[in-house]
Amino acid sequence: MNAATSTPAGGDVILRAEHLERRFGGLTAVSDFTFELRQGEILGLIGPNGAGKSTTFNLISGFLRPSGGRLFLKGRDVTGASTKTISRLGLVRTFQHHSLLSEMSVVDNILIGTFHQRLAHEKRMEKVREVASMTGLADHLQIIAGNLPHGLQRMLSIAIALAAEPQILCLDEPLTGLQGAEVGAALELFEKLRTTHGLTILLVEHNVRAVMRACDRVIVLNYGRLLAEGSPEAVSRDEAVIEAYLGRGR
Amino acid sequence: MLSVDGLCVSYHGVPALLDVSLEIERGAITTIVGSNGAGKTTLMKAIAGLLVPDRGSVHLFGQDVGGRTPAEMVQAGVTLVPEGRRLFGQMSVRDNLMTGAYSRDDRSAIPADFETVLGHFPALRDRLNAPASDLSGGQQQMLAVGRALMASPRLVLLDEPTIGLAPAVVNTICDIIETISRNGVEVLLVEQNAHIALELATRAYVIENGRIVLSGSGKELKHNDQVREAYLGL
Amino acid sequence: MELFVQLLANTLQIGAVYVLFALGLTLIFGVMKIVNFAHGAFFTAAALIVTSMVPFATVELGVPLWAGYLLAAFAAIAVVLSIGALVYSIGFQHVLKDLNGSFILSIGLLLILNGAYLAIYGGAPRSVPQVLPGTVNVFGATLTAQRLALVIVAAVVTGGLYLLIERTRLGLALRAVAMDQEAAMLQGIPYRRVALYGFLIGAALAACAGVLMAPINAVTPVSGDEFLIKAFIIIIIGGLGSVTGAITGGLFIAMVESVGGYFFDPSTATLAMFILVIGFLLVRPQGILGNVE
Amino acid sequence: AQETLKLGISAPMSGSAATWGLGMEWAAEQAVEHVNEDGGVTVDGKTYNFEVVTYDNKYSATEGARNAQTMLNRDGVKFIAGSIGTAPVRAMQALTERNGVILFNTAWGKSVKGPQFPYTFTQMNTPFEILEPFYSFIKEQHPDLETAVLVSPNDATGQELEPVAVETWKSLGVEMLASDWYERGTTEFQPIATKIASLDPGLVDFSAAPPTDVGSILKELDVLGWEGVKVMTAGTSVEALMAVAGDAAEGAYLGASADFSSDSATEVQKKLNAGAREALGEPLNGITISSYDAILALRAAMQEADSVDPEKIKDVLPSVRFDSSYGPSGFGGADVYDYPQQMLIPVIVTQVVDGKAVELTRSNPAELEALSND
Amino acid sequence: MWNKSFGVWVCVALAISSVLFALLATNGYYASLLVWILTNAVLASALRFVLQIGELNIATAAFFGIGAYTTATTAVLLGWPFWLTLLLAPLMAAVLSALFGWVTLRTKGPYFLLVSFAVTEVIRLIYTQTNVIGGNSGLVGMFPPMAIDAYYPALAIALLAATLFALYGFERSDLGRLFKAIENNDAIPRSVGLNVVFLKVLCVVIASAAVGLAGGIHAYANTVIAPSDFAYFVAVLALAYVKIGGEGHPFGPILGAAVLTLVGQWVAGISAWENIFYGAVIVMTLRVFPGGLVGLAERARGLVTRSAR
Ligand SMILES: Nc1ncnc2c1ncn2[C@@H]1O[C@H](COP(=O)(O)OP(=O)(O)OP(=O)(O)O)[C@@H](O)[C@H]1O
Ligand SMILES: Nc1ncnc2c1ncn2[C@@H]1O[C@H](COP(=O)(O)OP(=O)(O)OP(=O)(O)O)[C@@H](O)[C@H]1O
Ligand SMILES: [Mg+2]
Ligand SMILES: [Mg+2]
Repeated sequence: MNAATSTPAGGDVILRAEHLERRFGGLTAVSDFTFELRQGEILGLIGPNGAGKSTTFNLISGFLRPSGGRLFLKGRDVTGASTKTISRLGLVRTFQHHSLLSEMSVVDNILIGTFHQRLAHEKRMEKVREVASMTGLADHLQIIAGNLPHGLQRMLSIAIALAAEPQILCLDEPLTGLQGAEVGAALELFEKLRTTHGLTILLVEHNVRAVMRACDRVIVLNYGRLLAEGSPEAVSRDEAVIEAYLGRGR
Repeated sequence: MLSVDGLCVSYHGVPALLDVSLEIERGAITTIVGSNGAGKTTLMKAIAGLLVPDRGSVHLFGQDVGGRTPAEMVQAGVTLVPEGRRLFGQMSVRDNLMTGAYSRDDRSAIPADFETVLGHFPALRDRLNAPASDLSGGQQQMLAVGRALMASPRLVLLDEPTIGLAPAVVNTICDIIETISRNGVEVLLVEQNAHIALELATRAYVIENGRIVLSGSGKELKHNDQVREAYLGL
Repeated sequence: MELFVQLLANTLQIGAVYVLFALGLTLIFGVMKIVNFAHGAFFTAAALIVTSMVPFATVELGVPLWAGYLLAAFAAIAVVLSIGALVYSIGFQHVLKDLNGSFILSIGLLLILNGAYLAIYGGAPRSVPQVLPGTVNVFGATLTAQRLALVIVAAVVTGGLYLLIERTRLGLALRAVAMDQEAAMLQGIPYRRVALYGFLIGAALAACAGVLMAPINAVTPVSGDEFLIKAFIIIIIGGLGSVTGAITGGLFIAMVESVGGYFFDPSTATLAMFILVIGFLLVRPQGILGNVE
Repeated sequence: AQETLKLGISAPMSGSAATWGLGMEWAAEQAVEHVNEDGGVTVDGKTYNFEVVTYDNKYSATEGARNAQTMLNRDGVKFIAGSIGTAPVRAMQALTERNGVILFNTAWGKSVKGPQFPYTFTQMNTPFEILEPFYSFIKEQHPDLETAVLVSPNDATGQELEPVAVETWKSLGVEMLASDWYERGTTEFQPIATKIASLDPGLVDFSAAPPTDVGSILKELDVLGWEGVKVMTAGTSVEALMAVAGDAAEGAYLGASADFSSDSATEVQKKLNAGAREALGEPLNGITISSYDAILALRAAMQEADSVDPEKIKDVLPSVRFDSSYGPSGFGGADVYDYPQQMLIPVIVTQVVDGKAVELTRSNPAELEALSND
Repeated sequence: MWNKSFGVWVCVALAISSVLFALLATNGYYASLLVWILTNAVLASALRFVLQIGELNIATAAFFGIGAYTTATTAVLLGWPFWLTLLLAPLMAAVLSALFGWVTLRTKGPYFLLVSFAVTEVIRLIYTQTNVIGGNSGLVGMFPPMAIDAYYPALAIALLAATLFALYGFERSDLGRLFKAIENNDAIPRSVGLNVVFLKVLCVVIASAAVGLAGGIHAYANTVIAPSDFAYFVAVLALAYVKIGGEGHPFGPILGAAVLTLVGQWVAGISAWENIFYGAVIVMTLRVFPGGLVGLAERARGLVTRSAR
């Protein structure tokens, strides 16, 4: 089942979760979830609705405290650490919803990403322009973010994260609402970030074709538990995955 | 049953829809395809009465419905599943579904429809008493669609109903659309996933920069080169 | 034991008015996100009208006291509903969901209304005779028949409101409008009308409290303001917009007042009440029954 | 030629104490009318008419200070004919004393008086005048009185009065079982009533509590079956008390009330009282009538000094004789305050009998007796 | 851009001429009127400053009081030098507000509003029950040294104006941007490694230091303070200044404070009608110009850019 796990960039383990667990009252959203993220890879995290993917993001980024299990980031134990500690260690995430500052301009949105560093204003603006041109926002800098077309909003939330100069980028459904050509462009951006900027990417996405194309490795979550893990092809042929997630095609 | 004629809508003077006309026929599934910012959501909102057009008219069963409030449109049988879902966050899943049925007259039929919706989306049944804001992204999307179904509409406007849904659930949505269409409910569908949209649609329009640039049956457009390149890439 | 019963009776008596008053406030807040500082003015209007209608009815029309009181109660509620509809349509309708804007608007209205009451009625306390004279002894606690009636009416009204909110279609619509007006319209809920109903129900509850209170306490043009602060504390403790929360919160504050006032003194009890509220909100910022956003 | 002298009033005109401000303003207007009809004040060959300007001090120090600044600097007021509230009066005093402006007030605090405040005069009786004769009289009526409870509002007046009251009762051999405070604006009094009833004192003294609050407590005490002596030192208005307490107020002693419609009232007072009922809907009381007296004292002092210069007037005021609404009066109090700043008027003890204030006894201060014997 | 710096220069000129006016004015009333207006302007601006992070801070009134009481206590009871007593006011307010913010800023929106309200009332009740600082009677006799006395209004105006410029400066800086971001969606700044709680506390501390200083200045200007002067209603009035002036612009609260303070002075003396008039001014302004007076000015200049949604 877990056949070809050899990835093009099978570097060191940069993030490791051990037996991660999170309960909400009587509901266990994530349970006994162990996985690792390796330096320089693009890892896909997929699973049915309510499987616990966003919850996992909240746990590894410090937005929620785990009810059990441990988390290691770059070899340091960061279980229960604050969002500040984690993002300063290089892990930055985006959000599935409400992923930007809707009442502020695009520039200000991206600027916020640079504020954890002490920089001269000019340096900050340079960073903003660099990130904006990467994400295709260069022409929209003065627009109020909430008025951007949906696709550009998704790119903007990635741009904010990039401005914070992460080493690990966790993207929660970045492709929702994008059309064919736009999806292609976004995937190219991910690839470029990995190759030229050395980023490690954790990708949650329901666009299975995009996941198959972009990811080196995929893990599947179901009812908060690990269901399968392996190369995109292997996972997409996995009976359990088809049953729980992909469904018998149309 | 619904016809849009020369509709123009703008946001603070910036036009978003220019002279848009379209027809929704009896028993049809109509889809609108277009890139980001093309004006699809704007069109849906204008039909639902949320936006006041600068020019142009909307006729429902031959009656001019321009100037009606969204609530009146719902009473006339037109229900919108809005972009961004707009659930009642602190209300339970059950109550959210019940608000969908607010303006129905046939109150005795509500329990049966309630069961049907839960049948479509078993994930919701487990969480009936949870506040909607606690649901996962996809579960919320199911709830939004379910709520619209509870209204038992004549025409349902679906603005990206499959956003954030797992592939298996996307299939469910497609089944639902086909089922309700067969039961005589008209569907106007805006969908990021053009494959699905064109597959389902009996009639399709392509909108670019606020104008309708192409129209035809779903099959025709699916094989149109322009459409293939722009919307069916991946 | 007798002391315990008396303190409990005190709590219920004090709490009954608090609950009625707070329910109206929480409803208006819940539905329209209006922090209505003028809510006390509705209460005052009703109480003042009762104090002037009862003598008029009993002396000029010669009807018996109870009938005069009932007549006055109807008049008071009707007048308050009209004031409510008026201030809603000229003011609040335009600042819905704007917490700070509506807050200030209500302060402006409060100044106007209080000024008007002072100009019309003068500052002197006014009163009406007790409609139900005599005292009742319940398990060793003494209370006046009038207050007992108040507790009973308050309980009935509260129960009715609870059913209205939780069980009826209007209640569902009110709650939906409270959360998202646009979404509510998309479900076919005529939001402006529902918001007006919510506001009027709230005003009627305040009027109800005023009518019930008039034969018990002296009425002055600022009577209502004194309940207002406590009512705010109550609805925050109970969770904004929550009916059960307003009930629990009202009884809780009444208990702090009654027990603290007995064992220490009222001044200390007031201080204790504020400190408890702060402590409480730090532990549970969303109130007893509120949900986290 | 005629000139107009502005007389300032700083009093609460809004909120729960507005009734005092409104009454005071009205009484002052009557005094001014009276003076002007008499041809105004003629000094040094010039005739002056009076005019009243009222400012709302909202019972707060800040507003008091602002009132004073506005009166002094904007309106050029040199005489303040009445001001209520210990906190605002203290705030005004800082300015009036510096700028040499006469300040009449009704503040009950001792802290506003003394030789260091030569421009300040008190226009009604305060605890130091009232308590001794008042409490002694009550003790005489109820010789076996042994225990008492004191209930005070937690405000400046209450805080200044409380120690004096406790001390005076003690000197009369009455034990104080508890001295409790409540905040202004309290609406529910069952808790304190329950407490009082269970302590079961022979007497409850409501010190500086306003009539509505006292009424509420009395009513609750009545329900709980407590029967004892009820004392309201600051009791001004029987109407207000009756309005709330009804029969429960029966028998209460009032220290600052006066029935200005009774036989013992002067003609002037009867007339004023009737007029106030007409205009304001409520009768006058010890506080509100005092601005009338202040203005008459002021007129007398101006004539005596033959000047409208406040500095000269402040020098003659301590020794001036004038006709107050109570009859001939003057200033005294040097024994208590080290400076004769206290208007000398009778201490009237009244009791609620059949819902009416009935005068039981009236005692002129020794100094007033001495004056009239001159 | 030209417009922005032009506006600032106009304000600088206004501030300088106010100071000059206070130095030259022969009638103390107008100088003290200016001091009240500016004190109210600082209160309103500080309230608006915290509105940047989306919170309505009723405790603005409490920190105004803490500044005033710090100055008054050290001046009257301890006899410390004038400048020291004035300096201590903002310091004390800053320190206590840091504590206050750190404890209470976990709550949000109406809940924070109420906690800050309760804190304000608790502090006021504590003053009333503390005899050393005069209980309910408060403290009297804060006079500036003789050498300064005549220039005090000018000094007060200069300090208050400087405070207003400082608040404006903070708002225009990156810090202001961060505050707005927190208001808009605090998850975003958190996700990029910013300490949102710290920033919120900082916002409250800056605003409180400003009102603390205003409190100290007020103590000397008024010469008397009492607990009732620092009740929650002070913050309510400050909000009225903000709303009437227009909250969309830093100049709004200043304008609102000026207008309402002057109206208040003008109507002082019409008794029961004063409230009605004051209330009517508030209601009318809100209804007729929803963006406040500044909003009206901008609309007149056709500059209004209504945000979407
Ligand atoms: N704050 C919360 N309180 C209670 N339950 C929650 C909360 N957040 C999430 N849940 C529940 O936890 C489960 C996992 O949710 P999560 O958002 O992680 O799913 P997901 O995998 O991201 O799904 P989707 O693909 O639909 O976004 C769901 O059943 C959800 O209802
Ligand atoms: N509230 C608004 N204010 C100003 N401009 C707006 C607003 N909403 C939308 N627009 C603009 O109107 C145009 C049409 O937007 P619309 O949301 O209708 O596009 P769409 O086709 O639904 O796109 P998407 O696929 O991203 O949902 C876009 O250029 C968008 O930026
Ligand atoms: Mg998710
Ligand atoms: Mg759209």
